[in-house]
Amino acid sequence: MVNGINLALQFLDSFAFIVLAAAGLAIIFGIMGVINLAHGEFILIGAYTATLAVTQLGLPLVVAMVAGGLVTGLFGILTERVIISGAWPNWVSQRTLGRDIIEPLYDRLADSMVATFGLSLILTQGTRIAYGNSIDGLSTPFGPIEYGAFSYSTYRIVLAGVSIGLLVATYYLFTRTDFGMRARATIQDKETAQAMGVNTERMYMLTFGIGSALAGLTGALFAPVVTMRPTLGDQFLVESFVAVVVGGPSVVLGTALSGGVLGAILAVFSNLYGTFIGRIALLVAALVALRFLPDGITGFIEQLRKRRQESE
Amino acid sequence: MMLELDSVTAAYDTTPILRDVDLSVEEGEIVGVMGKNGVGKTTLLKTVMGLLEPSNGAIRYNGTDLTTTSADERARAGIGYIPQGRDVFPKLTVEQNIKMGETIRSDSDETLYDQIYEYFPVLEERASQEAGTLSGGQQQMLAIGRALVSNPDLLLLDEPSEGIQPSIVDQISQDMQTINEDLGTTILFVEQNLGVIREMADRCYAMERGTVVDELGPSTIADEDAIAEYLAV
Amino acid sequence: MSTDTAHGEANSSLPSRLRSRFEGPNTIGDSRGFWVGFLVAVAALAVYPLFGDRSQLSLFMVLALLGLSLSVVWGYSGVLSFGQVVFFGIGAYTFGVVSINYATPGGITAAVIAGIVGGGVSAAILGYFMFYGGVRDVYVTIITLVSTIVLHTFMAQTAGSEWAIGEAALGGFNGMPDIPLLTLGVGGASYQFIYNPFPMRIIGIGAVEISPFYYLVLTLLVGAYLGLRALVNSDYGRVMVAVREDEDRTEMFGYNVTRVKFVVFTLGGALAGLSGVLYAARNVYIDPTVFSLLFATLPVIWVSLGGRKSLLGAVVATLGVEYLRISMAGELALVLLGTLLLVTILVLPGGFVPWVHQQIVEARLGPGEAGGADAPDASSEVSD
Amino acid sequence: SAGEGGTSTDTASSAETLKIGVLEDQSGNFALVGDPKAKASMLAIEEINANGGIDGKQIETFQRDPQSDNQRYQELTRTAINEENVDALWAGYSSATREAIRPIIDRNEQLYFYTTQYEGGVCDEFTFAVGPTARQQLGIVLPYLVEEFGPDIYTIAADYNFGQLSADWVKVLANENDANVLGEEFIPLSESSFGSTINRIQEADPDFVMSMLVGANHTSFYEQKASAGLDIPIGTSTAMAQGYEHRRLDAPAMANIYAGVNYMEEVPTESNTGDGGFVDRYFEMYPDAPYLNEEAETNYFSTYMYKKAVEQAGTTEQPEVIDALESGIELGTEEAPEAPEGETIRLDGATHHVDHHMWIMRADEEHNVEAVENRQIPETFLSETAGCNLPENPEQTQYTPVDYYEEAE
Amino acid sequence: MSDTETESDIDSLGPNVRQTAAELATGDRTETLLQTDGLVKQFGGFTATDDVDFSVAEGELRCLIGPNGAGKSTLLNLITGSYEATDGSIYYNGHDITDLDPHERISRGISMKFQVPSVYGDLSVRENVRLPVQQFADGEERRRLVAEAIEAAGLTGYEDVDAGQLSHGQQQQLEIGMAAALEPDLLLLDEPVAGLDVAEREAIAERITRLNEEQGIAFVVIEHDTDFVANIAEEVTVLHNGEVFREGPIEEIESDPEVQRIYLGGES
Ligand SMILES: Nc1ncnc2c1ncn2[C@@H]1O[C@H](COP(=O)(O)OP(=O)(O)OP(=O)(O)O)[C@@H](O)[C@H]1O
Ligand SMILES: Nc1ncnc2c1ncn2[C@@H]1O[C@H](COP(=O)(O)OP(=O)(O)OP(=O)(O)O)[C@@H](O)[C@H]1O
Ligand SMILES: NC(N)=O
Ligand SMILES: [Mg+2]
Ligand SMILES: [Mg+2]
Repeated sequence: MVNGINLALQFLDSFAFIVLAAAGLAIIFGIMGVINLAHGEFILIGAYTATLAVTQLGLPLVVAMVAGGLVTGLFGILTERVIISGAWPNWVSQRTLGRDIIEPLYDRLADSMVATFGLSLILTQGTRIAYGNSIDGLSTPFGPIEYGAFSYSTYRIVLAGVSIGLLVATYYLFTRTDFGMRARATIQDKETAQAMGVNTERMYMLTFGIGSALAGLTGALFAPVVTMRPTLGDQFLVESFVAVVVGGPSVVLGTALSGGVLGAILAVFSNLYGTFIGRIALLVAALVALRFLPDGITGFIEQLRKRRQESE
Repeated sequence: MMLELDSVTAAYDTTPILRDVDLSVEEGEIVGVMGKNGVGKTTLLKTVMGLLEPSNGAIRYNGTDLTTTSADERARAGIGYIPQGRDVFPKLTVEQNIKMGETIRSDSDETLYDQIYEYFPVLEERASQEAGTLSGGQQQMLAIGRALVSNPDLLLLDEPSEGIQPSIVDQISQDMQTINEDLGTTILFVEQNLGVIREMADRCYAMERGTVVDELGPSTIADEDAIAEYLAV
Repeated sequence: MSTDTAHGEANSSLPSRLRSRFEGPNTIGDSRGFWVGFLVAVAALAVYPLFGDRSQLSLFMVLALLGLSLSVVWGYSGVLSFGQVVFFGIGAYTFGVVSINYATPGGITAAVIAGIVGGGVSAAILGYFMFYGGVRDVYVTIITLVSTIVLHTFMAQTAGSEWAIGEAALGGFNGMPDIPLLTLGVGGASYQFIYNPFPMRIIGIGAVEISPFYYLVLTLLVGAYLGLRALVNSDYGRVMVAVREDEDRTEMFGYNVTRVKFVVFTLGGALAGLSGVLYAARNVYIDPTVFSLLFATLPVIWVSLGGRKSLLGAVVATLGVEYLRISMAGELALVLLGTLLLVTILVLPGGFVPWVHQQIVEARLGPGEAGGADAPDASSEVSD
Repeated sequence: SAGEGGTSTDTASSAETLKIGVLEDQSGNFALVGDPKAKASMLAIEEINANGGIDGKQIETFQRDPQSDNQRYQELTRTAINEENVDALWAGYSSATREAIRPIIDRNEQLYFYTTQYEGGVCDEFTFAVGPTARQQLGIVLPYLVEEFGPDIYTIAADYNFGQLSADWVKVLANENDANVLGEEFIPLSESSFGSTINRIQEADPDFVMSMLVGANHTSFYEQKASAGLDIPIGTSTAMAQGYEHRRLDAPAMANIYAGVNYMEEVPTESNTGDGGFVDRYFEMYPDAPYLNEEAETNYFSTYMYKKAVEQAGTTEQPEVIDALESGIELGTEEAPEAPEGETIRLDGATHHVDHHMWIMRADEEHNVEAVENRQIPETFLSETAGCNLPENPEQTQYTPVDYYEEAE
Repeated sequence: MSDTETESDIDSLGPNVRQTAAELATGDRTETLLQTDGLVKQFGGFTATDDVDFSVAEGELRCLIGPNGAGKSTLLNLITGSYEATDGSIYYNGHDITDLDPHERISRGISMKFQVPSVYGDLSVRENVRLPVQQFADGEERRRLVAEAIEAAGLTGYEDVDAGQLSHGQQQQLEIGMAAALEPDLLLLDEPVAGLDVAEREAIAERITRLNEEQGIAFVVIEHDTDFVANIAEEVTVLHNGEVFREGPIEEIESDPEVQRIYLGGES
């Protein structure tokens, strides 16, 4: 019954979905510690930008998608300055009231959740007011590939490739470059990073912007395959948080691994037992993983590695 | 004058801590700050570093007014800082922590690495260990190494000997002097360890309740009992 | 706690000794003024329904119990649970299932208890699974979140006739209909609280009908609030707060941190279960939207806005936010609500109630001494 | 006119005015399908008021946005009944919403119109479920597809009450039409990836697919099956007519989809698409509205049914109005544009359901929609199978096919 | 606290509970309180403690010294259960406690002051101190013990200050105060005077000695301040590369050339 190619393609599909859903969040939540409940709406911005860029401006799809990422990145920077760090309102209030009015949301997990929940309401409803309950969608490029009695959307396979590319780039950026090191240092200890000459404000801004841009790119990439509506971000939210947390402390690597593990479970169970069981299996697998790997997948791998070294 | 504090007052939120601090450090000097717990020594260094904005007074560095300059700009202007309680970046590796120091300034020098590894061989051995898992003393060594690698013109040290084994404490005092002589690094440091103060300091300020109450010259510093009095009273 | 006051101040009156049970550094409002205000507020809530039908308030008060459950679990013990709605929903469904199957006064009363126990037991199971497995911090949050989503997905598809427990069909996405009217007691000695308006004549107002359910909920809410106040100001409460502040350190004082979290989580589950029972009873209906992401987020919003470390904050913010959510109308309603949440949390990071408290303290002390607002005020220092 | 909030006085049932409550989603999950409902209600009310109202009384409205949130629905329903004293209430898109407020409706003996196409079976003395039922919608489209393409069916449906019961109806109807269901699959409402579903359809190789997918997540199915190259006729009771996918999605995602509906904007009756017809009037009032959907028309004609009933009863007192409605209101094409010239639709007093005029609407490669068949289909499940007779036997039940058909097990 | 109270009041320290401990202290001191048996702790491939046999007698005051990274803190963390041993066993009062949870060990009378102060930053000094005290004292007695512990920590006047606002050295003092307030039989102090000024060092040395002598509390003290160690220690254990390197009376250790080479340095 199980067709190997089907299974493989579905795995790629689930993997791409989970990884792309989580890509921006891996940075904003995983690295910066901001629970961004507006993550779905960042994806929405990317999706709408890309779609409107094609349908209204007539831009080529690829250009429109990049624009989706960029616009969302800029929006992210704006969000960071105005809400998350409160830098701009504070700049104003310093000059008028002589004191800060906003305490940055960094290190305030739950407060960041409330604030971004508010932001998500504003963005969803704002989109609805501006563009109505739906906008015309794009069609999926590339057409199908066929094998035997079956066929599959080529674009979905391309997405898997793109997701891997994005992960590698993000991983490289945050672990192998000076920028990444400074960004992580800033988040671990802002004061000391400043004393190390890091312009921490710029680091926060850029890191948040990059995370947002990734979310926007995800939206842009999925624009042809999801329905264009103000609440389209909802479908990404749960998977993204689960993937990042199940991934554990090495965020980017962890996201890739949890995308792999959870994607495989989703693909196998959906394939064998249908979509409902697939979804439940994904969630239950996440529960079990969190319970038995209390430090996530990468934490577990790290432990294994250590234990092996110990026994040598 | 390399560093000059002119009646600096600083506060955490609304609680005033530093009151009218006057202090100066000449280029090439090694100046100590001492005082009992809680008198404001750390606050003083933080204010110099720019981590705390003075509510009053002025800070001048090489003649330019730094009072409202941000900490990272001061770092790039050549002020290095070793915070109290280590404050290494726990999730970065030892090597990355040192690299953080290196990237501060463009003129930092690769050969400084060798020198740092020579002072603290353990840092080379543990280059890829996460800094948060180092022992207390090792973290302190890392904090020192990380500051040195940026080749600062003015180095601020907050209790550098805390938690370090005696033999290395001696070594650190000597190394600091070497650095001071070889590279011309000016040093302003806080210490509780009498030996270190005596060994290193050219001059020393004594603090009480948020303000500088006395300045000790070389002769006083040489006198063990006199210092002990300042620290004990 | 009151033992030392007995030693100390000879003139400690009964009210002040009573008060000391409910006071301490873990709650705000330890002054006589606060308690006077509290009594006035309760009295106002008690007479409020006399001035027209405002049945929504009973819903808000039911939800305030849910808010309180998160306040103890998260605000006081540091366990950020996204799953209070799980226990709420399980409490509600349990009440529904049991009461449908045993639709006598005794049966319905038992169903209420079953709902509370259901909330508590499910919290105990999930809590055991997590805390005794070493799950901490954000991992707890995500496990509870995922549990919520699992239940939502699962319950939504229980429409078929195979999904019935005895007489009670779970009803899938469309929910569980035919929940009996809440009646407490046994046989003849019972009283129906829902749809049983109580006619009264009040001088100056005339004939009014009041809802016994409203007063039941008000009583339970005041009771829960006072009970939790006593809890968080007890020795056990101090340990809860210590666990919130630093688990490892608290373990090093010989406290069984895992058990503290487990116990508080279970208690929170039971309270959420009670809230769910009342919710299902009030609406004579329950459906899986109680497990939705939106609903799961609300308790966190209430508690954050009201003030995480304040029980009163949880209650006040639940009433306020829910009132706004229901009554705001128009295209811009959601935009305004979002803006309100955003601005409030940014400008009042500690929450609304602690902010008000600080304003009052500052006004009383004068601005010069405002810095001391955080410190527990003098009256609390005689306790312990 | 269509403004928010509505006017509110306690004396709604005074001589000059009567009050109608309209609670339809204009934000949240179901806004796309709910918003046209609210608009069409307002259109009907505006027309009626312009023509002298109901029995000389102007209609006031209590209109709020429940935001697709059942808890809001419950509270707003209570407000509408207890504080606004509405004379009749239109509320809710999803069946879940209907069930959430029905206890409140029944408790308060409130006249209530539920206007969504739905799974069927609600037999409730105070509820008038005037949208088409699964049996009516599938009842027209399924036999047609069996005839056209062959007997092998694969069912995909949303994994909740509506979808599951609709799938049961597919089995019942397949049995009645000598067709067979090769497989069925239920998809959680939150799902938006259909790779494995598409593969399973390909594996089963049916003659056509019956799709009862619901909501915006599921809309993705059509684009995804197109890009995966799954090219198969699809019958549906949910797509196009409610969420106008043929307008929103790029062609040819909806090609070869056959919707069994009582109404779509494209339904080719003169009173609908003709000059000054329903479509014209709607877009004149709402020039920016995207589409006039199935449910909107149901809100529209049911408002006129209510008008007729009040006029017949000579009062807005709800028991009398209900009696009048139960006497069997009939509307012609002017007020019920789904019915072609000369035909009528009829409210069945015994069941509170409507004998609709049903259409099969097919989208082609360019997403042009045409009617391929139409006829009146009475609601027979409640009347004939379940024996629902509300005037005789007032009840508040929902009947399901499992209780009457072996195939539905 | 009234101003008339002076340091001599410290002498009147000690409720009844403590007197029993003090009586114990005058008795036989050779009874082993703590014993580790072949204790190994590995982090990945790195062995932090290697087959350590370490014992503390009842009422003993033992210092633990050794180079940075020798494994001293690791050993204490193994004893309290903060770290799980890779191999070996720990006995306390004759019972094997290797598999007990930290809180169970603490309840048996072990208490620890961490190397890095970890006071409850958002709670007042008073609340911090109440936490250990409330376990065994109520009412009037609790109040007295809390006040005494705060005074002994030199934090009188800071009762209502949030602990997070104390200076580094003040936090150290509070940290020690809390550990001692548990009234343990064995008190583990990891660098108790690091960062303290000279006066505080003396006060703490005095306090440790007094608690040890008067109440019979056994101590393991890690410290790099040699003067301080010389001042308080009877017996010293030197750890090096995770192994017990030397063990003996302080005078012997100080003059051991090998210890000077690896640890003390030059002419110490
Ligand atoms: N973040 C803060 N908020 C409020 N008060 C603070 C804060 N940090 C320190 N203080 C207070 O400021 C005073 C000076 O602290 P500081 O850390 O400068 O002392 P110090 O001289 O460095 O002491 P030590 O020798 O113990 O390190 C102390 O009384 C302390 O309580
Ligand atoms: N989690 C860990 N992972 C890897 N290595 C570790 C870990 N924790 C400690 N170590 C290593 O174990 C060794 C012993 O550390 P420990 O903290 O016990 O030293 P110490 O004797 O207390 O030193 P110090 O006097 O500097 O505090 C050190 O080399 C340290 O780097
Ligand atoms: N009636 C529906 N589609 O829920
Ligand atoms: Mg200091
Ligand atoms: Mg150590």
